[in-house]
Amino acid sequence: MKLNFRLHAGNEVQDRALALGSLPSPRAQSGRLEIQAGGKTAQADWAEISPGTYSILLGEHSWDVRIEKQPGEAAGSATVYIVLLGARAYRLELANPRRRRRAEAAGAHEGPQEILAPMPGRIVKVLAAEGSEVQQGESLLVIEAMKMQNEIRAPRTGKVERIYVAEGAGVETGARLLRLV
Amino acid sequence: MKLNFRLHAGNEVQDRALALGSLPSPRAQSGRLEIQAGGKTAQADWAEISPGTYSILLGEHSWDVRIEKQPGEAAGSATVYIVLLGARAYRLELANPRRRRRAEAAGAHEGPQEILAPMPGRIVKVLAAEGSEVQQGESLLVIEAMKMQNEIRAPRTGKVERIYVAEGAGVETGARLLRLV
Amino acid sequence: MFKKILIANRGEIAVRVMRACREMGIQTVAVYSDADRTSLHVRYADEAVHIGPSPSTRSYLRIDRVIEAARRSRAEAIHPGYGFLAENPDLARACTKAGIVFIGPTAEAMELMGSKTASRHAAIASKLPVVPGTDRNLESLDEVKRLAEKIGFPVMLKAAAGGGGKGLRKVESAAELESAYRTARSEAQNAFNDPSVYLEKYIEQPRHVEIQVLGDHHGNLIYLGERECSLQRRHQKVVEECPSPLVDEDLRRRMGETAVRIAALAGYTNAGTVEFLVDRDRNFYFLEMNTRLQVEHPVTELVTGVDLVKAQLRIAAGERLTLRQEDIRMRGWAIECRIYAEDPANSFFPSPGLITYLRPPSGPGVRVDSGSYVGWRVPLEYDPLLAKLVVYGDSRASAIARLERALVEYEVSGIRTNIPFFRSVAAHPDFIAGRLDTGFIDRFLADGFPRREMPEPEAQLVAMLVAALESRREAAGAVTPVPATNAWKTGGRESLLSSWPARR
Amino acid sequence: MFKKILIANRGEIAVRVMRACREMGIQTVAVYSDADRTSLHVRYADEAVHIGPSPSTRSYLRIDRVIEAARRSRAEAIHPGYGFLAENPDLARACTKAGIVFIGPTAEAMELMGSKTASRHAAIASKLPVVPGTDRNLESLDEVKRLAEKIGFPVMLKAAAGGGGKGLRKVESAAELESAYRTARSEAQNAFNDPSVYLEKYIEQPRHVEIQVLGDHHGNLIYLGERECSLQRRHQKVVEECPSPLVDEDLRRRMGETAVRIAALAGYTNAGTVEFLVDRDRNFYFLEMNTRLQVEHPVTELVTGVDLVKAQLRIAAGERLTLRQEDIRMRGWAIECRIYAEDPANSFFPSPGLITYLRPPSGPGVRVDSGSYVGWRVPLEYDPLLAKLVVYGDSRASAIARLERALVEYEVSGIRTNIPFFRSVAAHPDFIAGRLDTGFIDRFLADGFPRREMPEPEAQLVAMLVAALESRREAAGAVTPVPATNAWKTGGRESLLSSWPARR
Repeated sequence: MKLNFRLHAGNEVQDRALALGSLPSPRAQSGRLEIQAGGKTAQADWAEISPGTYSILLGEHSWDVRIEKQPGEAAGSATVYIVLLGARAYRLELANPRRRRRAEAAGAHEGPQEILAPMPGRIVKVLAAEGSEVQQGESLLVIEAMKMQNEIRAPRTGKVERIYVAEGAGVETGARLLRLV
Repeated sequence: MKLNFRLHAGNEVQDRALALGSLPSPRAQSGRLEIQAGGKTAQADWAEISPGTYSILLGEHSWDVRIEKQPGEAAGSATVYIVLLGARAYRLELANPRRRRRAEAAGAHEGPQEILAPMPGRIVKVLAAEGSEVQQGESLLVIEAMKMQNEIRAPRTGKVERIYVAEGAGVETGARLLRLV
Repeated sequence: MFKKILIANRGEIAVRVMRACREMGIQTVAVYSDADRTSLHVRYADEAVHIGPSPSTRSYLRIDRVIEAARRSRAEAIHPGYGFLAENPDLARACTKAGIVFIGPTAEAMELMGSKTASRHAAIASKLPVVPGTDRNLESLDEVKRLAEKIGFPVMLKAAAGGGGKGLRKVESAAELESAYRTARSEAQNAFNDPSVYLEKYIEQPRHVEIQVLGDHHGNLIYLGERECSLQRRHQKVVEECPSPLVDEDLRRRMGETAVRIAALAGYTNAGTVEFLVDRDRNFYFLEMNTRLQVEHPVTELVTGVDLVKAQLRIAAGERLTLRQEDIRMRGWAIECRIYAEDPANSFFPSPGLITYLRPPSGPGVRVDSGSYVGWRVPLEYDPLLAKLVVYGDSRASAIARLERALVEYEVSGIRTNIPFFRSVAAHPDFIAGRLDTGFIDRFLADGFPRREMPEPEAQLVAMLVAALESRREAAGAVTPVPATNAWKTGGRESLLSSWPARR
Repeated sequence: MFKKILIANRGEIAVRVMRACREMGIQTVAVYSDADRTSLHVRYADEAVHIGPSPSTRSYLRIDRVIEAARRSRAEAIHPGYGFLAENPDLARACTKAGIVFIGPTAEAMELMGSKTASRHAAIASKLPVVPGTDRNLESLDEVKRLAEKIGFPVMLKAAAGGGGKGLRKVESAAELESAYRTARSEAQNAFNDPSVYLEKYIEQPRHVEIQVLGDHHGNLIYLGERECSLQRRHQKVVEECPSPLVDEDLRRRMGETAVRIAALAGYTNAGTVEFLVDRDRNFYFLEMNTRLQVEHPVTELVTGVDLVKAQLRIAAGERLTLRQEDIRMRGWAIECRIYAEDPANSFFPSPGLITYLRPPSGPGVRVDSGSYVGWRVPLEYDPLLAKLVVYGDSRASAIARLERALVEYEVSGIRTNIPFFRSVAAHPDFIAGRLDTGFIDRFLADGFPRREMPEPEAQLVAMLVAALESRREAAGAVTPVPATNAWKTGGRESLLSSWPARR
């Protein structure tokens, strides 16, 4: 099978493909894989050490890697990961063709967008009004958690169709905050 | 319900009873209990912190307690625990009436006794022979694990009826080593 | 020495104080709110008194309940930690009234030093260096204008009752002054219930250097070197070190002696910190005094070998300082990072929740002061400081190498932390070269996080492989932290990150 | 400095060496057996070479494979750690032949010092103090008898090729001599494939004190204070400290200078340790030299501030020692406990298996050198050392208080460890008073473990409550580690414990 990745470094973006026989079973905790990328073939010996931590031997090079899935998804319905290799952190998107098709079919990317709470907390301020036009980057509301006030900003220019939360309300991660059209 | 305990301190032994409404569900991770012992009643607020670690508030006294179940069982089929309270370790047996009845019915305590491997390892020496009489404390066999040779001694005087393992064999914890009658 | 004390705090600092007590044979009493029943400080204490519901205004900030808990448990003294009631003179006074020792300075010293304008006034009166500006609240816009012209732009407007970066406003020119004045007053009103603001010269690329002092009740007052605290985000310190790369023997002695003189103005006792701004020409200006133990006290402990918490307890018990100024010798170099439950790849949003895995770093020269453990749910209600990673080496270079090593070892799952962010900081050339100022982190973040470096080919391969392996679970329908459809889009996060420097 | 080195070891010491390398910018190559694929040293290294199946004779002890791994990975040097090949001159020679630097002394120095009789002979020739006895192998029982009478009973019979307490036999009187001689030779034959034994005066309540030395390739040789290693179980050190409570400035200087003279006899380079027995009158006798880094090196590091592993690497790279003898200053006190996977409440039987929970201690003055992590399965095949807990304080009393505090914090689940045993040791009056000798632990264990103290009433209540709570799971049929019926009876364990002191 072939997996399509997009690697980000600031504004630079590179597309890469990784070929491998098949993904190991979700229950497997270690194994060996032959992988191919950029015309090169390598033998990988992998072991899942703890949730999100892997030990990889690529030939005799040892990599202790931590990976964190980011909430939400990138354009084209890819899954976003932050991969930590030693002192360095990289952002990487794994394209998901099935999801992309679904998303395109639904026209989700062009249509309305639900803004979800990126963390649990309390709504201390609602700055936008239903029906108002907002610019990309404009503050929509403020969530307080852990003694910090965190502004939620508009991911794109649009109109606030609906606001689901009121000031003073508590929200969980992923709760719907408002709907942008 | 009432639980019967035996507390050990060297050769000194004391029997105690603990009364409490009922044992919390195995799935509960915290709660409150009224407990009685020695004619006194106390309110206990308990929380299981991690496997074998409990935080207990007895009134406003805070106890962070670690408990380890010992392999095997004591005379009378009690469960043996080592309880760690700060720098101190105590040995404590919890009587199990059901088990005791079963054991008594089977006459297990008086009859033959299977000696089990207290650790995984490799049998490096079998010192006893089938049919031989052994004294309490006599070496029966030697298991090597983690570069250490560990002698397994006779828990009581008796006759070795059967030896289940041969020199060079690997054993797991709890494997039958020999049978004493 | 005390037989039993109460610690009116939570988290890592409560555990830190209790560790000292345990080593000194002092019994400890914890106080806790609903959210903290299984927090480490409750487990660690000999006694624990429940003082209210989760919001700190109804628990940790309730002087009456703290005093009542101390009374009931017969604690002889109260250690306030930092934050919460630590700089509230009313707690000190309530202690005195209840016949309990407050482990800190007197209420009077706290009041004099706690007010920035009062302490500034006192320093000026004693001809000690302060940042050019006003030494009192400004009552009209006219006055602000006149003074700002006199001092010269840029200037800073600051809340008199402020702290933690709230109510701070930099003003570049006379044109901005009116709106800045209004905003600063309104912020000060909201944050501190007091609109008073004052004016200061803005120091370009300032460095924040502070001096640790210790005073006993027998007239002895000494300084224990400096700490460099220039690395700040949102005006909050995130990395501190001792000594400062900027400070030499001579400057240390001059700043130290100034700090001792300032503390003496208030008849200061116990541990305290005198903060200075240092400009590019190494002129130093008194900024304020923190009348408590600082978060970053461990770096001083590692370099001087003095246990500041034990010293606090001894001083409060009436013992004499056994250390004289000439006994304080600095050996080696220490650096601290504040480990927060926040997501550096997602606008540093808070990340409370269950800690599912933890592998703290260790080995030579590594100290972790933590209040967390695996299985503990980091509460939403309190500040996100999980732990402090402190490293020690024989030189700044070796301490930095060790810091990077320790950060790479540090593994936390279940919640997000700023550890990956610190890894990048520790590897940054300006940090390694000691080119620090209070704008460093903002400039650093202007490049975004993760940073703009494409991995080399083998690292790319490994990253893709691990993402592929990790995606096994998702493909199989395992739980994802956020619903996958219509999620809060990454685009939003991106724009937040790139707009970061413009935000306060 | 080297760009890349290979570490021919596993466990905590391999990680310790790699930490130093990472801080110095040196790439690391691990070697590993089948059992160690996910061990921390493999994860920690930049490269990892598989060298064979799990038994160490087929992996970590295979010089050819280690050399081949170094060649293939282009490592410039090999660090042997301790144990395995660390004191095998053949590895040093194979390195030289392969053009690889061996991080340790020369094969010749190792050979001279590795043979107890040869090093003893050399010491006697230079009029340095040794334990009265023979300086060569004894070839007949007659000779043994004659010499034993001359020295006076009790005497010790020791394997010439021995180590780790194997082939040691104390002989109280002439009557026991014949059987002891036979047993000692047979044990020596079995353990070391060499029946040679020699004879020494038995020192009553001896203390085991060792001196750390460092020598470079430019003729500089210094000592870095002593370590007290008197607390031993089965002739294996379990607790070590620096400095020794027995040693004062004068004795330290005399022992240090003797150690340097002994090391100089062999033209010794790199890190080494000269072991002495000290009798009740503080006479010291050279015992043997360990030609490698010691397990207990961290206590010296904490007190002298010298990183011994980094010093080893610099010396091996040909650098000059920058430290002179007068630069070595002792500050404070350090104590180490060796944390083993063994069950102190069950005859100290080994306890390999999966680590399911780990909360290592931390905070001020605590260092943990570990090779383990949660989710790692401690293998059956290797020695049970999991980690070393090392504490540091400004005095022995404060270090002991800290040790007890740290041990109480230390939490490990899934396997058993000797941590509860150390808690009792740290609280023992003789330990606190510094009354240490090599018989301490055996006398301590003669009282049994857990110890003979009935808990006070409230503690009894808590213990019963927790046992009741823990029994919920069992009642519900949860997994118990050992089948519940017909189990290896506790009675057996009890008799083992009470018969303990009689065992070797």
